[in-house]
Parts: sequence; structure tokens; C-alpha cells
Amino acid sequence: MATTTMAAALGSGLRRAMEDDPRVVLLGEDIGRLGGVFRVTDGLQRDFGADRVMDTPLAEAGIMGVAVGLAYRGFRPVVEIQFDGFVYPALDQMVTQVGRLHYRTGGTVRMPVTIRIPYGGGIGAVEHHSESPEAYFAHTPGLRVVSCATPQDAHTMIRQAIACDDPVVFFEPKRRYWVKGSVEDEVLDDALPLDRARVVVEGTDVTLVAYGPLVVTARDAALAAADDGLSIEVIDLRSLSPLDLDTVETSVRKTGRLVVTHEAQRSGGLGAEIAASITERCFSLLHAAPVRVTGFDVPYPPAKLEEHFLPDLDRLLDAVDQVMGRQHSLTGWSA
Amino acid sequence: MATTTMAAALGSGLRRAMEDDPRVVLLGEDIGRLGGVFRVTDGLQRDFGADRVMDTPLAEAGIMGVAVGLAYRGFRPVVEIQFDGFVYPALDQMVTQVGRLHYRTGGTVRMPVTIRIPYGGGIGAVEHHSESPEAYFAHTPGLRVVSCATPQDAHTMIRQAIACDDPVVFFEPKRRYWVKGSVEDEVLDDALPLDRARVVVEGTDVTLVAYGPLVVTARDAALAAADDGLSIEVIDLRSLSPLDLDTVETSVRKTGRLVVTHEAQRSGGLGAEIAASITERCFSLLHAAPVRVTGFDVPYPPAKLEEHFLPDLDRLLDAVDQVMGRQHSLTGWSA
Amino acid sequence: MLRSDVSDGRALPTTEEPPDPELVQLLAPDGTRRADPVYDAWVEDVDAERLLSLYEDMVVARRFDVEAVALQRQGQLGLWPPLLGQEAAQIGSARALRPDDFVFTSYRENGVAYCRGAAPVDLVRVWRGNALAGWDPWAIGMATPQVMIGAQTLHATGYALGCAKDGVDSVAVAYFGDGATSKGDVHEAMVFASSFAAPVVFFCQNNQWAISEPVGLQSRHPLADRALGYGIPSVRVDGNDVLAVMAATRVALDRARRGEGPSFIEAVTYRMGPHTTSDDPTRYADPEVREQWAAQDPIVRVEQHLHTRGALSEDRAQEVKEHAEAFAMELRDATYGMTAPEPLTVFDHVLVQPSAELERQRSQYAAYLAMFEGTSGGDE
Amino acid sequence: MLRSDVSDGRALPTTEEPPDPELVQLLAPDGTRRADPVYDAWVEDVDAERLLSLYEDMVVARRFDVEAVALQRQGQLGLWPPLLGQEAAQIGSARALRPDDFVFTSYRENGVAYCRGAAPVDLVRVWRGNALAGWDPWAIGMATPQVMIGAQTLHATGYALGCAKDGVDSVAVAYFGDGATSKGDVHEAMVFASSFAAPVVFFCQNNQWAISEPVGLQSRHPLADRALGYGIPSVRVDGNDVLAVMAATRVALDRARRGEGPSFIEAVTYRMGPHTTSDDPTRYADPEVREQWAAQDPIVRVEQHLHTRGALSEDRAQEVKEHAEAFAMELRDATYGMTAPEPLTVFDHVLVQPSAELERQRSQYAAYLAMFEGTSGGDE
Ligand SMILES: Cc1ncc(C[n+]2csc(CCOP(=O)(O)OP(=O)(O)O)c2C)c(N)n1
Ligand SMILES: Cc1ncc(C[n+]2csc(CCOP(=O)(O)OP(=O)(O)O)c2C)c(N)n1
Ligand SMILES: [Mg+2]
Ligand SMILES: [Mg+2]
Repeated sequence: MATTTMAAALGSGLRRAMEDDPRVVLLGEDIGRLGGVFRVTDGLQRDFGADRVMDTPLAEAGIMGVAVGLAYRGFRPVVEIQFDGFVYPALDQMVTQVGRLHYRTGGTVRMPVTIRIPYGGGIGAVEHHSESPEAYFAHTPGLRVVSCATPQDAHTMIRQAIACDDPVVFFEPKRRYWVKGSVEDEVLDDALPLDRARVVVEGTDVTLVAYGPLVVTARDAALAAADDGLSIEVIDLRSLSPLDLDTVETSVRKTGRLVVTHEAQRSGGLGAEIAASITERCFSLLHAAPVRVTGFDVPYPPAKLEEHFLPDLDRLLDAVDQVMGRQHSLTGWSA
Repeated sequence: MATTTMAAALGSGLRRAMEDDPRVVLLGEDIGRLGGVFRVTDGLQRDFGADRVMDTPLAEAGIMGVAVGLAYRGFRPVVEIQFDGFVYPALDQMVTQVGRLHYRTGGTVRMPVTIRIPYGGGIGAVEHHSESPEAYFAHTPGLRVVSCATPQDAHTMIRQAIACDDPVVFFEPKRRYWVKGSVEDEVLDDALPLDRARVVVEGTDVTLVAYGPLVVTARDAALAAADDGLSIEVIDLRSLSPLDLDTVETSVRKTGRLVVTHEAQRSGGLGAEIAASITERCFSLLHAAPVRVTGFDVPYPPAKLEEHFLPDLDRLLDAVDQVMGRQHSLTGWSA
Repeated sequence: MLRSDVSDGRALPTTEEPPDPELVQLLAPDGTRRADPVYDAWVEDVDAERLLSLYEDMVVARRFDVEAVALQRQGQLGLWPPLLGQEAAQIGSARALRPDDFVFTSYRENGVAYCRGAAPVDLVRVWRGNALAGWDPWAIGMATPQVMIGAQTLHATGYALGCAKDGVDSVAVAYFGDGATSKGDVHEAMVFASSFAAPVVFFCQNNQWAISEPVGLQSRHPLADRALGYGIPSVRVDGNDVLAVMAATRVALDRARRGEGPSFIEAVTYRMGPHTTSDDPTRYADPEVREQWAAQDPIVRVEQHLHTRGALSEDRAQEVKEHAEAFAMELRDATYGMTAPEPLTVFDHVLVQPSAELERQRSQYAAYLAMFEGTSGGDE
Repeated sequence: MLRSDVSDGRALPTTEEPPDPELVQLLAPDGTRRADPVYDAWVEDVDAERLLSLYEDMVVARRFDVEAVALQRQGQLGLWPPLLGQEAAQIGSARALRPDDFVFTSYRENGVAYCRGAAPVDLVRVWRGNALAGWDPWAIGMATPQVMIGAQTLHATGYALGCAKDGVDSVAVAYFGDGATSKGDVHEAMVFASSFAAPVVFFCQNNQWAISEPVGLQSRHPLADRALGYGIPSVRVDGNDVLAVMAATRVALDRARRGEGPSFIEAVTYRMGPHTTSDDPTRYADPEVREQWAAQDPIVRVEQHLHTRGALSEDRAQEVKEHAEAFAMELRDATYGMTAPEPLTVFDHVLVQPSAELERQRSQYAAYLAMFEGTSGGDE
């Protein structure tokens, strides 16, 4: 049991996966000699060689299509997309190939490709370096989509993703890369399955669903609300597709109130799917309409404005007030 | 006032737009000499020349990026994507360029690009020729997304889209191309604005929201339900982004019941956004949770199975039963 | 002044008229065997008997292709992309491969699939609308057809990289069209293949058309020259000459097996039919050019050559015809015999481990269908 | 046997060491003027005075670039991509343009922006995080920097097509790096440009690196050769020679203006600094190679040449220095003087006509912010 950053936990997870299975190969821009712009793959090329940790030409569609070919040949490719905004050139291969080959071939061809994407804002970056494109992939059949929120989950989930026979789009909350936590070299069979959400704070008044970078914020909100006499149950979604709606439903059946948060733009974001699905499942038990706390429907703004785009503690608490039917609530529709 | 097919109505709309504004140019694969694989652009290259109706190399990212450059130079490019499934290679330029340049440049650079996409299933086609990718674009800030359902709307809306200073992704329901209707050469100023939904059947019991190919099906459902003593209000959404939620809200305030339908996959589809938004707006007035009737969460299946993927009259009626709290309802969560 | 100046201004693009003297050609259209100092050695083993076997393959391919077009006209298939005219390009290249090589193609390569061992029923499954893939890729060493133009060239490159990693001398072959060369994917495939010296053969069938667009719209310059810019050796070969195609493919395969990386072959041919059965080439193609190409027929020249050599007896010719006929009839019967897939299979194989949500959708839909059975099928 | 065989197996990729004798070079590193039968004519008008002006531009560019790096170190800028070493490539090309030409670049082309007329404050706005674009494209004939690698080459091609449609002889210029050449977008740009003979100049600054990746990983072959495959004439020029760069750019512009279509220029240079201020090149770059390139400095050679011609008096040198200093100080002051944008501007300019939903989000957020003013700012 060691205390490490999430970035290091991902690195050790990748290392472990490569040790466990010689068919695991890494592809990406600057992941080799440099160790990745976030140093997640630091030391891996040195230790496993350039044949298993490949710096590739600067071409994301190429990286993804080549990964498909490697998977055809029986490899388990792990692709790094350098930043969220650079996934779009690879989206075609992801949607029409990676996510479909299993269905297309009636289960004959498997695509155990893991696609790592450092994502989200809050790091003061330039354009295309702070985005949350997960909804595109969660709407795409045939892809699993996950996001980790702690070093332990980062380590375990990346290993689970690589071991999974389905393609997994793995969203890493880059602004939490340097947050430390204890990390155990978990036995995968004992770990919570990759497609399951986790209740990280138990509570009885409001269910607050978050994932990736906002799980920390959601926990903080639960703490702050507790001071205010409110009991918030925080769920770390972990799997964005398929969604673990059973876990959310169980919670909402108890609380009768739902707040969902993500950095991605509101319209058509995951919050809509969760709100709609939970409304279907718990309609008669809901005390208030589910509330979404999300990025606004604008492109990711320049760094000096990102605090006015990203959900934060106060906006979460405001939403909690709203589902509680309290005064001064200003987010959501009914303002 | 003439009776024509939707394909012809689109063609005459394009022709009219080209006559009205010499800066309108058309780009796409096989749109020139062939007149497009659906013949929508038939005769336009002959009449306006190859300089304004350009057959392009087979490269969708290229087409889209070149359209951006033409828009920079003051043209109003109209791009044809040959089939829905071929938009993915162009998605990067659409998301990161077409939809962002106005925001990026603080309003200095406008992108009046119209992107025509024949979409949807029901024509017995091979893979990648029957898809409904609208949710990807509706989640993308900076893009307007619309879909037409009648020849008249096809004609008017394509002209409005081209005249619009924002980029418009224009989804054409290809299986309705040959449906006929009367088409008037409308004065644009008199027409319903491009971002507004339309109530196509008035009713009091259930609000049924559809767009594109399923508007016809929704009307049929309203007729069938009337025989059964149910009054269904059918809304043709027309604008998929931004959504005209006011029109839907007004209807649901009356009916207290909402069914939304689309061909696209359920998870993360537009139905989720509409259900979630209307629940926020009308929570206390709803008699039942909104129900979605959509494609299943599978890739578009082979032609012989598409009837088991696509929403149809019976599935709509089943959903209507469900929101009415009737027996034998089998779609939706509570089954 | 700059290195070369070949652009010919803004003239309208055209297709090429045959013949182009710069192409590698071993069998002239009239059946004459042309000597070639380089390529002859690569088909030395192709004696009359083997050439006859290639001839037979081409006849079979043409025959079942015609049959499939007929089946489409009868409504038995939803669509078919004819290979008419491209028999030599497909058979000559595919017959150069080893079983352990792996092939990635587009939709038109049914002649290649036949050579790899696809059964008649496998060839029609997709076009009847019964499935999204026609055969088991592992069984015949060939991925199922790719509809997204150009995408498969990257898959082939990745597969080839995997072969190199595995230390085997198997080769990946990517088939694609002239239109595909415009796609970014094909470029990126060549970038990766060159960078990593991947054992892949890029086999471009330049059939002069991308639906209605002539090759001159994609490029004002021979497509094979593109490869040189990546440092990938390339060759233009008479795509209607089965021997020349086989020779060039063998050279490229040999290079790849020896660890010398990718090659690019442009097989110059002509699409004699419509793009697919849905297409109407009278709107754009010049029938005179088609006539010129008809005189270059890939099958006729082998026939003539074999006749000259006295190697095609009437009996043998009859045998070939019968074999072709039998295959076509098998394909026909398979088509008619195919029943629609079971409704609930629409939910199968999205993920290896189905999601709870999809299982819910499946069971609800099953219950929904059962409801209809109850109401309408009570007396069955 | 196949047309060329240049692949050198699976060796690890490297960057190039200078000098490459095949490059067009008019000014040697020691300041000697090399005669060139072709390119001399294109810089005939560049007398000592004009060369001095180019020299001044380069000195200014280097100076403000250093200043920006310092500002980043002080926390005044979030990031900066230094152009150190690429002054000749940027100034020599940008000074060949007319005001009515239009430029599309990546993020590193601050020297180009300076030539086009960007003010100091325009150069830092993006890097301070205040805006997504630094200047008004229409004011200086230059699009704002593109972060998506390669995307701008298509925009330039489209713009160029528009110029041709408009019947003007303006030219679009696309700047991009060696890494960008791997992208599908750049390929598709060349395909379109060639097909439509678009008046566009593809200007590739091969600075040997794409972050940590040496150019040899993108290509085992000179990048300029890629263009030939499309029928686009190309040239490799010493990118540290401002005169040679200008000459080559003028040739390409002239071609485009005469309706002869696109050209490709590879300016071979070296990125002397880190990729950006966030980068640590000690992890991957060989300091010895950097030293060799330092001896090729683009500014020193012009200085030497001007000295030899007696055209750079001490007074004049001082003047240049002061001008550079003044620009850098303006940039510094502008940076310090920049205030954060108003919170609600986050909602501006998504669409030309804002949507009702976004207006709702804006007004709710305004009310939300006002709530805090109420609680915390009562006594202001
Ligand atoms: C990405 C993509 N864009 C468009 C299409 C539509 N389409 C199908 S075939 C075709 C032409 C292909 O031409 P070519 O590559 O020369 O192959 P050929 O049909 O001649 O064999 C087009 C444009 C497609 N299938 N995929
Ligand atoms: C599509 C895309 N992928 C990845 C990146 C991340 N990235 C930024 S700069 C860069 C290297 C670019 O190299 P080059 O084109 O040679 O330009 P240079 O930085 O040398 O000027 C990379 C990979 C990006 N900006 N865009
Ligand atoms: Mg073709
Ligand atoms: Mg570079």
C-alpha cells in the first residue's frame, strides 16, 4: 500500500497490465521517450522497449485505425490521446470501427482496445485542452466508457479496462492527476467491476451523482451540506456507459432527490440521460425534478473564464438547495 | 403551389438560394454531373456551373475544412454528406472549427455553412447508410441542428438554413424523400423561424414529440389513437438544437404526458434531453414519467432486422398506453 | 523552377483512356506474351496449367458477379457492387497470397474473397441484408468488407505491425479504390506503414471511377506516385493483366516478408459496370471510353493466349464454364434459401458482456413481440 | 525493382544534422552570399536596406519571443510556444506576402503575425488565457492561431479556392509543422488544392520536432517530396536563410497568382527552444545537435553579411536593438495591463442569434453571481 498521485497510479496500472500480458502494447504521441506530456507512461518505453511502447506519427485517426489492426492480430492496444480535444480526428474510427466490429462480425472479432483520454478543465490551458467529450462516446453503442476519480480506481480500473474484451474509452480527470491517495495492487477479481458505480458518501436527503474530476467537489459539497444539517449521498458513477442506473435508483428511492453534475455542456450531456432514466424508474418517489449542474452550452472558454464555466462547490450546494425546495436557489429551470 | 417530393422540394430550395445569393456554393461527392445519389442537386451544376456546384475529392474532412475556408472568404457553402454514416470523418472539423470559430473569434468570423445529411433508416440499406447521428451535433455548442419532415418545410428550411449566419446541420429524412406534398415558394420572412417547433396535430391527452422521418409515424399514431378515444398532440420538433422547449412545455402543461420518439439510439439521445428538460419545467404537472420510443442501444442492424430497431406505429401507441397508465404497456422502464 | 510542374491548370478532370505505355504488362490485350526483364522471373512458375487456373478463377468471378446482379434485379439482394472488368486485378493479386497473410478490403473485392475461400452464401449475406458481415475473418484470413472508404488501410497497417512484432513473415494486404486515395485514413496508413516499415501491401484498384467522379478529380497525377513521397516503392501495373498483377504483388509480398516494409501497387483497370446496382452510369460515363476498355478485357486476353499455346481445349473450356455455372447456382440457391435472422438477434454482440440496460431492452422487446403473437398468431 | 527503394529498415528515427547540401541557400551561415541561377532573380530587389529591414524584423521577433518566455516564467502568461531559431523561416516568408493575401497558421507563428501587423497585446491575449483568439483576422489578413494540428491547411485551401472564384490574384498561405504533415487533414488539403489548382502556398516549417518526436518518425523521406505525388511542385529551402526563404515564397506566390495552383515549401530549420514553456527537451533532445544548429543561426548570418557589406553601422544596430526592446516592453506592459474578461462574456458569441436556452443560462448565472455580491461585497 503506497501513497501516490493518480498519474503515478495510472502508470503503475499500465506497467502491471504490461507485465501480466505480453500482448498489451501502448501507442500514442510522445508517450515513449518523453513519457507522455503528463508523464503517465514515464519509464515504460525504457523498460518494455519501443516495440511495446510506441511513439507514433502525429495522426489520431491513424493511431486508432492501427490499434484496430493490432487488435485484429490479437494484441491489446492501449492508445493515449494526448488531450481531450484531439480525440475528434479519431472519433470516426472509434464510432464506426472500434465500437462496431464485434457487432458487425456477430461476435467473431473482438476489439479489446483501451483509449486513454486525459480530460476536463480547471488547469488554465489553451483551447482544446480542457474538454469533456464523454457524451459522444456514451451515445455510441459498442463502446464502454469509464472515468476514474481516485488514485486507487485509476490504478485498478486501467488494469480492468485493458483486461476487458470490449473496447473501453478511459477518461482521466487531468486536473486530479496530482492528487495523492493510497493505492493497493488490488487483485482484479476482488475489485468492484468496471461497470459499477460506487456510493462514496452515504446520505439520506439528496443523491448527488458525479464522476471524474467532480467527485472530489461532490464530496466537499456533502461535507459542507452536513454542516447545514443535510445528508447527501454521493455516487461516483465510474462507468459512463453502460450506466449503473441500479445503484443510482437505489439511492434515489431512499432520498427522493437527484442532482447530477458534469463539466460537459448541459444539452445532451450525461446528466440528461441520468435524469430521464431515473425519472422513469422513480417517478412517483421523486420530491422534485432532478437538477443538473453542468458546464454551460458554450464552447470551453478561455482560461480566465473557466471558473465561470465549471461546476464548483457553490453551484452544487445551490442545486442541493433547489431540490430541497429551499430559497435562493438559482440554478435549474424554475429560477 | 405545386405538388412535389421532398427531394425535389430540397432541390428547388437549393436552386432558389443560389439564385438569391451568388455567394452560395455547393460542395460534395457526386453532386454535380450525377446530381447526387438521391438526385437532390439534379440539374444544378448544369445551370450554375461547376464553379458553384463542385464535385469534390472523396474526403469528408477535406470537404468540411474547405467549406470553412470558403466561409472565411465570404462564401456560403452548402455541403452534402452523401450518407449519415460518412459524417464522422468530418466531425472533427464540424466540432472544433465550424461550431467554434464564431465563439473563438469573439464574433468576428461567421461560419454560414449548411451541412446537408440524408439520414435515418428504413430503406433496406447496407451498413453506415441508415444512421441518426444528430445527438452528437446537438451536444456540440455553436451548431444549429434541424430536421425537416414535409416537402414544404424541406424547401423553406433549407433556404432559411443557407440564409442563416450560423452553421446549420440539416438532417434530411431520406426515407421520406419520395413522399409528396404541396410546396409553396414561401417568403422567408413569413415562414416559421428555423428554430421553432410546430404543433402538427392538436390534442389534449398526450404530447407526442417527433422529428424528421417519424413525424409521419407520429401523425398516424394520433389518428389511430383518436379511434381509441385518445387525443394526441403531435409536435414536429424541426429544430434539434437549440430545442424549442417552450412549445413542448406549453403542450405538456395541457396534456401532462410526454412521449418522445427518434430513430437514434436511446442512451444519450435527444429524447433524454427533452424528457429531462420538460421534467424540470413541468414536474408538478406530469401525470407520468416521460417515455422514450427510440432505436435500441445497438449499432444500426442489417436491413432484415431494421424493422426491429426502428420505432413504428405500434411502439408509439404502446408508449401512449404507458403514459396513460393503461394495461399491456411494454415499452419504457416500468414493464 | 520548383521541382516539378505538372499541374495542368483548371481543366476538367477526366478518366484515362487505355493503353498507358508506362504500365507493367506481361500479357497484351491480344494475348501476346510481352517479355519483361524484371517481372518475368516472378511468374516463371506460372505454366499453362497455372494460368488456366487463374483463367478459371476469373471466369468464375465474372459468372457469380453477373448472377448476383441478376439476383439483385429480382429483388433477392438489396444491392450488389459489380466487379466486372476487375477480375484480373483481384484474382492476380489474391492468388499471390499465402493462407497466413491477411486481407483487408472494401466492398467490391468479391473476387478476392472467392480466392480466399469465401463460400457462395458468404458472398451474398451482407447484400441480402441478413448480416453486417459475410464470413468468419479467421476462417479465410480476410476481414469482412469495409464500407467506410479507406478505413481498412489503417487496419491492414496495424495488423502488419502486429505480424512484425510477432516475428512472422505474414503480410497484410489493403485493397482500396482510386477514390479512397483522397482520404486522410489512407494517407495516415502510408505514414505509419513507412515510419514503422510495416509488412503491408497497398493494393489500389484504380478503376477510374468513384461512383460518378473520374479519377482525375482525385488526382492530376498517377496515384502510384503518391507512395514515393513517403519513401514507399510503388508500381503501376496493367490491372487487366492477371500475370502482371500477380508478378507485381509477389514482388511486394516478398519485400514485406523480407522486412523491407510496405509497397504500393496501382492496378490500372476500369469499372465496366455501374458503381452498384443502384447506380446509373449513363448519367456520367462515356460509352466510347467503355468500349475502348472492353477491348482490354482481362479474360479474353488469357483465353487468346491459352488458345495460341494450345492449352485451352474445348473440353477444358467447357469444364471451366461448368465450374463457374455451378458456383453461380450455388450462390443463387444460397440466396433463395436464406431466411431472415431472428428478431431478437438485433440485440446480440454489442458488447462481449451485454449491459443490463440492453438486456432490459431485449426482454421488453421480446415481451412486446410476444404480445403480437398472442393477438394474431393464435391458430398457427 | 519497384520504382524506388529508399526505406532504411526499422532503424530508430532521428532528426537531421545540418547542413544538407541539397537545400536552396543564398546566405551561408558565415554570411557569404551564394549565387543561385534560379532564385537570385527573385530577391534582386532586396538591397542592403531591405535586408536590414528583414534583419530588424528577425531581431524584433527574437526579442519579443524571449520576453514572452520570461512573462510565462513570471506567471503572467499561462503558456508560450517559442519561435527561437525559426525567425528566418517566418520573417522571410511573411515579408513576401501582400496585404490582401491571407494567412492560416498554427500557434508558433508569432513572427508571421508580427509581420502581418499584430499588435503586442494581440500576441499575448490567447496565452494569458484572456481570449481564444488574439486579433481580428480581417484587420491583418491572418486567421487566429489553430491549435488542432493541420486543420488550418484545409481552411487555407478553401480560402484560396474562394480567391479563384472571386477572380482575384490574392493567395492563401498555410503554415504548419513537420509533425502536421502526418495528419489526414494536410493530405486532404493537398488533394483538394491540386485537384482545383487552388492558389495556396503550403509552407512547412520543418523544425525537426513534434514535441518530443523527431521528424524521422513522421517520415523517412524529405517532406517536400510528399507534394510531388499530388503533382504539387515543391522545394526544400534552408529555413535559417531569410533570403532563400523569401525567394522560394515569392516563386510560389507568383505561381499561385498566375493561376498555376499550389506549391509546397519545406523550410528546414530547428526548434532551438522547448516545444512550449511547459516542455522539457532535456528528456529527449541531443544538446550536441542543438549546438550544430546554433552555428546556423538565422540572425547571425545576416548580421555578418551586412557587416561585410558595411551596411550595419553601430548606430543602426543600436536602433534595431532599441526598436526590438521597445516592442518587447510594449508586449510586457500590455500583458501586465490586461484585465480578466467579464464573467458573463463566457456566454457571448456562441451563435450569431443567441438561443433562448443559453440566454436562460446566462441570466440565471448572472443572478447567481449577484447573490454573492450581495453577501460578500456589501460594503464596497
Ligand atoms: C467515408 C465514405 N464516404 C463516402 C462513401 C460513399 N461511397 C461509397 S463508394 C464511393 C466511391 C468509392 O470509389 P473508389 O474508392 O474508387 O472505389 P470503387 O467503388 O471504384 O471500387 C463513395 C463515395 C463511403 N462509403 N465512405
Ligand atoms: C490534432 C492534434 N493532436 C495533437 C496535438 C498536440 N500537439 C500540440 S503541438 C504538437 C506537435 C506539433 O509538431 P509540429 O507540427 O512539427 O509543429 P511545431 O510544434 O514543431 O511547430 C502536438 C502533438 C494537437 N495540438 N492537435
Ligand atoms: Mg474506383
Ligand atoms: Mg515541428
